[in-house]
Amino acid sequence: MQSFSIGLAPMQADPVVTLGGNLNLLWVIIGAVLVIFMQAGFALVETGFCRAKHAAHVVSTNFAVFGLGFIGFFLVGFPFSLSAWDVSGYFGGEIGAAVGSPLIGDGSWIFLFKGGWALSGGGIDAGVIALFLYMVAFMDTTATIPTGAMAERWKWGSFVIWGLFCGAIYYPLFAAWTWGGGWLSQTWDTMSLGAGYVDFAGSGVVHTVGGVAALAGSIVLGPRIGKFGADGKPRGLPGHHIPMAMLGTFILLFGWFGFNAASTLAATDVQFAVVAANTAIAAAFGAITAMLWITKRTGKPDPGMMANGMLAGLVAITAPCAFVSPAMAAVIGVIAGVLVIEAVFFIERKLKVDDPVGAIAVHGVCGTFGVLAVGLFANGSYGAGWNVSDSEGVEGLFWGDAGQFGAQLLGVVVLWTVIFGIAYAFFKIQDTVSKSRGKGGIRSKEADEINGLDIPEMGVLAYPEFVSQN
Amino acid sequence: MQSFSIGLAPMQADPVVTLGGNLNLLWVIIGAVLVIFMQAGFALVETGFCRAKHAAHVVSTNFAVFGLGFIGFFLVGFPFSLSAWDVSGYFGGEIGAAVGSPLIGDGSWIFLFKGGWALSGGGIDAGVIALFLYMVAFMDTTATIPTGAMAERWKWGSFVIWGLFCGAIYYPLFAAWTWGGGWLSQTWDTMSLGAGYVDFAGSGVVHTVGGVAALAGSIVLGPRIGKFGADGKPRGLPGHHIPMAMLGTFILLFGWFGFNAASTLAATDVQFAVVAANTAIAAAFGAITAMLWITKRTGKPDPGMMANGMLAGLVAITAPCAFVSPAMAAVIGVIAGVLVIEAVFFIERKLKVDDPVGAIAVHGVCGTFGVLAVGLFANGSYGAGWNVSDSEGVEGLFWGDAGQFGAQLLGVVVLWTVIFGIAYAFFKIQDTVSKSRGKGGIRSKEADEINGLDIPEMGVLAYPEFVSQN
Amino acid sequence: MQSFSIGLAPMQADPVVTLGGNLNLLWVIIGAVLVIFMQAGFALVETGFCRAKHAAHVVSTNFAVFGLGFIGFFLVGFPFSLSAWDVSGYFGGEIGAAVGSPLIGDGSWIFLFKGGWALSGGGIDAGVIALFLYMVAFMDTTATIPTGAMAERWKWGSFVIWGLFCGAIYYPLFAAWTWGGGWLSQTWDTMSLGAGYVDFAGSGVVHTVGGVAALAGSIVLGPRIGKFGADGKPRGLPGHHIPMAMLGTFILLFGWFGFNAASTLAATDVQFAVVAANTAIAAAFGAITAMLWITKRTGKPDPGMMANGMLAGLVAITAPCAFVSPAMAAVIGVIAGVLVIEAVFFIERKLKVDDPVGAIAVHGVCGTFGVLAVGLFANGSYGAGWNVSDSEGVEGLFWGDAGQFGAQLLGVVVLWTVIFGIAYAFFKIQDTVSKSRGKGGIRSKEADEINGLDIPEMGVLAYPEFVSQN
Amino acid sequence: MKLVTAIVKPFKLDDVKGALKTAGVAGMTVSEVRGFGRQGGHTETYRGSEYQIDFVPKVRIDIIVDDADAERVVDTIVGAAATDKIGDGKVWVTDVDRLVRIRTKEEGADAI
Amino acid sequence: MKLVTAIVKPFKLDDVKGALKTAGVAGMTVSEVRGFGRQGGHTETYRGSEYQIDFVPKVRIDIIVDDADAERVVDTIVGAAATDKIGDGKVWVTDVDRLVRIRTKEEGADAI
Amino acid sequence: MKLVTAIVKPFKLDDVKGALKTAGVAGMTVSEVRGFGRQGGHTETYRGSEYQIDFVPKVRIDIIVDDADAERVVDTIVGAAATDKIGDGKVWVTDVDRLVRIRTKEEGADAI
Ligand SMILES: Nc1ncnc2c1ncn2[C@@H]1O[C@H](COP(=O)(O)OP(=O)(O)O)[C@@H](O)[C@H]1O
Ligand SMILES: Nc1ncnc2c1ncn2[C@@H]1O[C@H](COP(=O)(O)OP(=O)(O)O)[C@@H](O)[C@H]1O
Ligand SMILES: Nc1ncnc2c1ncn2[C@@H]1O[C@H](COP(=O)(O)OP(=O)(O)O)[C@@H](O)[C@H]1O
Repeated sequence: MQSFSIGLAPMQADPVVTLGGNLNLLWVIIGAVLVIFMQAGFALVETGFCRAKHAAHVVSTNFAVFGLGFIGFFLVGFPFSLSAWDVSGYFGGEIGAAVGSPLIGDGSWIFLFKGGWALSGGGIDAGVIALFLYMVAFMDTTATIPTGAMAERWKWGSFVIWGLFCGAIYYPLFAAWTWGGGWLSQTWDTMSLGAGYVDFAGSGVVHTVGGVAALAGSIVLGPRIGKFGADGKPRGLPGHHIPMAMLGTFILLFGWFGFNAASTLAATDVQFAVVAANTAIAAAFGAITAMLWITKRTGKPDPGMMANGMLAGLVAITAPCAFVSPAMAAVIGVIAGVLVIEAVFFIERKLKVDDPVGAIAVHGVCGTFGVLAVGLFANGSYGAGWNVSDSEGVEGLFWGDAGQFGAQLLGVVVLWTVIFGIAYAFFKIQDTVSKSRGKGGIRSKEADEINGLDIPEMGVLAYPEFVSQN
Repeated sequence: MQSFSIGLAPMQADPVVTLGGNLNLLWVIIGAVLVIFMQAGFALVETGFCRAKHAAHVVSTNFAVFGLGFIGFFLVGFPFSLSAWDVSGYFGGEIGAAVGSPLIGDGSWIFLFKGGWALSGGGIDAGVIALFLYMVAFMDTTATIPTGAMAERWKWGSFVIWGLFCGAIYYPLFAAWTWGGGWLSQTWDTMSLGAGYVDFAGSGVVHTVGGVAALAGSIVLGPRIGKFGADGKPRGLPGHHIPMAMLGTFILLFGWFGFNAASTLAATDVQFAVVAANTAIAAAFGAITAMLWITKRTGKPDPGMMANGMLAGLVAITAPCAFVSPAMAAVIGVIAGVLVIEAVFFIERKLKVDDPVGAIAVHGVCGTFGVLAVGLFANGSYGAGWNVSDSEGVEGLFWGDAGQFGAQLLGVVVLWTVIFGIAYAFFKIQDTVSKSRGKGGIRSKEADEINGLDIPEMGVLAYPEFVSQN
Repeated sequence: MQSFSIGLAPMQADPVVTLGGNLNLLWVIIGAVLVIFMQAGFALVETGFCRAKHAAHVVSTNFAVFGLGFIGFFLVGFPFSLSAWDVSGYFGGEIGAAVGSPLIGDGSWIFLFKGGWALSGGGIDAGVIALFLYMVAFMDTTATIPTGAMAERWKWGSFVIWGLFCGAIYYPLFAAWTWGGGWLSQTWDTMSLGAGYVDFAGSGVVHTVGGVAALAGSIVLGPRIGKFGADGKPRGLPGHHIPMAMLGTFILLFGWFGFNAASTLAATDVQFAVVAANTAIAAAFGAITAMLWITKRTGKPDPGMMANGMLAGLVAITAPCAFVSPAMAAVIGVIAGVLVIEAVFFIERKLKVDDPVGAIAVHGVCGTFGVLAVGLFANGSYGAGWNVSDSEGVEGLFWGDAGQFGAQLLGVVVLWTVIFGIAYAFFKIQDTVSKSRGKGGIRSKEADEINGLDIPEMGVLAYPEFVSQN
Repeated sequence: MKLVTAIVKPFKLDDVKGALKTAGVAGMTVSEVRGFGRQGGHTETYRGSEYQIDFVPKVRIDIIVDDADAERVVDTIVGAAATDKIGDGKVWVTDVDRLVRIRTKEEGADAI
Repeated sequence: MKLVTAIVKPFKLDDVKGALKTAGVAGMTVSEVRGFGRQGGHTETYRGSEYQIDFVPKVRIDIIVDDADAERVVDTIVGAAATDKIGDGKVWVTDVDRLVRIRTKEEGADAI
Repeated sequence: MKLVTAIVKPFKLDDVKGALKTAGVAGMTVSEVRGFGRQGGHTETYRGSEYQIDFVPKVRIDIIVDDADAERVVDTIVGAAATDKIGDGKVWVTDVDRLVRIRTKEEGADAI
């Protein structure tokens, strides 16, 4: 997606335009529904890769974060970030006009917006509401990424605050800057960088933003007891339910088509078909490359890495999916399949950070690669006028536009400094405050972690009847 | 949905109208597919909340009820209830004209219809068949609700009869009265109550009808062995697979968008986008409210209650989703989130009725609330001419139309007297006949219940290899 | 689907035609997404019906085969089979023109095509790419069928080769002959057989092709250790997770609507609604018939057979779904429900072939029945000009066209001789070569099979914590 | 001391535990086992093929008791576990040389 | 009476059960255990990190027999469970003071 | 020979195994059990209704040792399993009449 609307020109009178708008509105709603279903995928991947004694806790954080983030975004997150986005052009002209206006900054330097709190007040119509539904689903994806990296040791009460914070403030910032019409999207104007910062469906806005929060949270929590041996070497703590994780991965693949393909916000823009295919191509190549690479590295086709490989391809293609050819989507998938494995190794072995599900590598690292991929592989055939720029099509370094790569690089820097910093500050402050209040911080009690969080935190075991080892 | 057709006026000649009709037909089919998928959600929620020794039985009832109800509805249920519904206006005018006619009653006092048995005979076209597919999916939702409340003690043979009965006769009655053009939908005329009885997507027709059957069935079966202590206090019998139940809940959320949003029967009616958003909003607020409320009541965020809370919000918004604003959808979700928990307590502690999954509270109680919510919160902005009435928009008590509340109240009374009575009579007679035949009634043998229904009833264990306790 | 395009005539100028094309393109993409999700269904059904000690291996083959087949089809399979298919008529005329040309044969006797390797080169547009995405999903269904029949004893390395082979060469052959415009589709011309060989959505192209490969593979592998007693009688080896298999079946039902209904390739062809309903009808009748039939045969409603019964109905209706009435769809479902059970018995008891999940009976036998069903039950009301023939509607034997039945019979003979032969040769050669290289063939080591393939092949157990028996 | 080992029907565990508590038994260790005996198994069919279920789920209870209490404990279990239907199970007693409570290192009777 | 306890490879359970039946053993109790011994474990990698699998799945069989039958039963198990590969397991015999059949209250040999 | 049986906290299994290895113990058999004792259980609520969790997960370790080693092995376990918190568990020793290694048919000490 991009800030402001292209697509069908608003012509009230023309019934074909109106009908085209109806078709586009339906596509956006279907897209939103598919993305919302991804929550189930995350829940299963994260739960399957964790240990049975924490399974009820992990699946419940994934369940609750949907509602927590949603409420924060509904009340203030959407107004802050995307309320000034005029999508009427997609929906036939009669609905979807912007309801918001700048809150902080103006012109090409806007940082936050206002208007349409709790979807109330004037101008709220079916078009704006459809945009909200699609966008809240994206936000919830970001919100649920840290629940994986921080699993098995995160206090329920602390987690609840994260969910609200992510939906209300954390996610909206970068979303406002990229899609809401904020300063990053205007860098084509302010810094004459290509078409400005471009992220078609959210490798950056959604995945990297979630991935850096996952890293920040894991650092503040520290590794799970037993993850690193006395020698400092990471130890494998096998997930308790591989088929569950695999099902979750398939559900994510399924939902991702709504994530990427519906980001055209228009079925009247046939590029959505190319986007859908590129998404599948990157997923397939990512999964198989990871399967081969992990076999080369450790001798066997670890199912967990295969799954991560598919997700890596999906995350990486999310930003460039509309701007690259199918063959290039395959290349991006291959690179992501190798990158995700090496990233997992680096994070565990070098950074000594414990991420039970590989969320940092998948979303943070491959998301970053996806953002840069736009600046490298975009072939200029799509995206004329992107970000209301004068661009004739988004074009990457390899196709001659170094400026576009500059814009992408700028976005990456912002993500890993400003956004990571905000996430780290959030968790650190929350932890410090909790400790100073004698509440022991955001990490669960040692005894609870050892015996499993399910009974102490949730009051029920995930599997009260199955006899399990360890 | 409502009885009889609004939407696009039939203009054979106009290709735009035809194309709009194609779009609407596609939306209805996609909606049907999503609702059919909800069967998987019910199967997982109900199985996850039951004990491992009955899991193959519970999942199989959920599986088989799809086909059993389907066959009954295909042969006679659809003709009885909805065969006289003319949906041609939605589908471009050329298809979807009514095939049926009144069977019992006439004018504003119709009780049953006839025509189109087994989708055979004249007039059956793609439009009628699409309506059938969408409606059979709604019926199956009703059919599967009692399988949860009656789980762990229901004889397979007795269950099979229920499935056929629900599809053929039980569900069709109230559906005919509300959506088929029956007497309840005509109360705007006969009793000058608002726009007549209004239920947009089935809080009453589907959920309350299923919920009262769940209550009736649970009463006839009696509680599971060990559910109530010697002191008469209910005892918790933890479900065997919490992640399974959570996945099921997410699948239900996913399918619910087809349930509610496609109930416009038209993508050319942009209100479907508002409906979709309101559905998600009520689900999110329902889940989080229930999470907070159960923590307040028992100290921990019980995953089972969180899941019930989301479903409660979904059930409650189903009837009013098209008539209320997003903010009001949030309010409805909050109320449902509290209501479902208090209802579970009341049903277990006061009525001493055993409902392993909370189906009565979720579908029966929150469904009833949803029906009333139309009569309270509908803001008059949508639904002009509903039920072919002269209404300028469905308006609830709080917006000034007491008559509408009266219509809704009348529907509720009918649901809890006539429909509950029919369900109770069905189970009671079935039980009595079976006993008089020396077949021991509709409840499974005590020994089977103690050792688990899987082997004696299904011949296989759900998990023949996992060692389990109790 | 059929070879070459009907539907909307290409009229560049007309915005309604363009919009209709957009709608159709969206329908095809949504169909593709639904079919891709079926991979999850296959993974769960096959894993649930296998034993816990092999679960990580079985689920991983189902996961990896998606990517392996995809890559083979992307690089050469699609060009070989479907690159000469002009679908521009469906998509508004401006996109979707054929990119390929005959490679082997010409006129009415084409065997393979060429062009558009790796979706690169001229003419590749959103229409062609959409067709690819939809078709690759069909191919992957074929690719994953043998993973069920050959489960619990198939070496990972050998399986990987199958995945690539299926996507690149095995699947494309029959697809080219049926849908690509190949010789079978031209038999109306060359042999004046009805409208030529007709397979609406793939009972033959996808399911029988997969089913015969499953049979060939199982024969080459031989039965699992312990499957047949000393007396040669088959022994039941219960699947380890019945709810998982049931969920998988529901997911397959869900995805099947994309498989069949979107095979109109056009939402402007309202027959898609009839197709969707017929699909559901056959599934419901198949499931319930199988439930009753297995109860009659062995005394209890085996959940595994219920699930197979629904899939049998789905597979059988796939070829005829657009050409038969709803009532006939019910008949086809009933026949399939009995057929699948008798086929399982025959394959196990008479052929002594071990198929852990019933893939041969479901896909091979019921797929064959589906192909023949077109030649028997097609009522002539749909399919005028099919295969660019002069047919006024596909008509089966019972409606008077023996020629059509002849075409279907011819297809069946080709499937069970040529295609089965190719599959058998592939597995046999692979096995022989591997043995001659001292690699021990395509079957896993005896010790690995006894202790479970998970650790030796994948390096992780599916359930490292759950204590399990046997 | 003595080690009293009982094999009982799973759904009887609660009753046995209750009876033992009343009888003043302070602790026990329980495990899930499968039993084979007179009760025998049965044949079922899966996907049309027969399979044997030879073993019946049972619960094993191990209790260390003072020599003096052994008899009473055995009788308590027998009393509480009996349904008088085949498959009720067995109770047996073996001799224990030494017992230590890990936490306190107490030995013998004090460690019970 | 004696209590014969055997630790065997899981896939050998059927053979052992069969042999014992033929040898006239009327009942036994089986449980899933994990063994550690000469057979040792192995190292695998999960998501790139190594982990130890120290224990091998085994099955434990407990059989109460008449003193006279103990030797024969032990030999039967040893005969049926052997694969002559490392990890075949052990059989040991301990003394039982008292045995009661819960259903009938029979004691001693009659209770077997 | 002696059979040393220990009931310990699950997360202590690794430490105990390590200590026993160091102490030269070549093999052991482990099983998952549930314990009831002073540590007691607790009450939780599920869907608003209370339920009892009476048993605590424990691990059972069975080790056959030479008479001479029994004491040392017991002490090793006690040393490694102790957390000094209630619920640490017990160790007991019983006498073994006969031991056979299935693979080699070796008897007695050689079979350990
Ligand atoms: N000889 C034996 N040794 C060990 N356990 C036994 C023995 N005989 C029976 N059992 C256990 O006792 C249980 C009940 O025994 P069974 O013969 O079925 O009925 P009953 O206890 O009424 O005689 C069996 O399932 C098995 O677990
Ligand atoms: N000292 C012991 N005490 C108890 N069980 C033992 C002991 N030694 C071995 N076992 C059990 O016997 C099994 C096989 O022993 P192992 O030494 O691996 O092979 P083998 O039986 O061929 O000597 C082990 O897995 C363990 O369950
Ligand atoms: N009399 C007993 N017989 C058998 N096992 C016992 C007995 N008493 C305790 N245990 C086992 O030891 C475990 C710990 O005992 P407990 O009394 O809770 O704490 P502690 O070991 O500190 O006294 C129990 O969970 C149970 O498994």
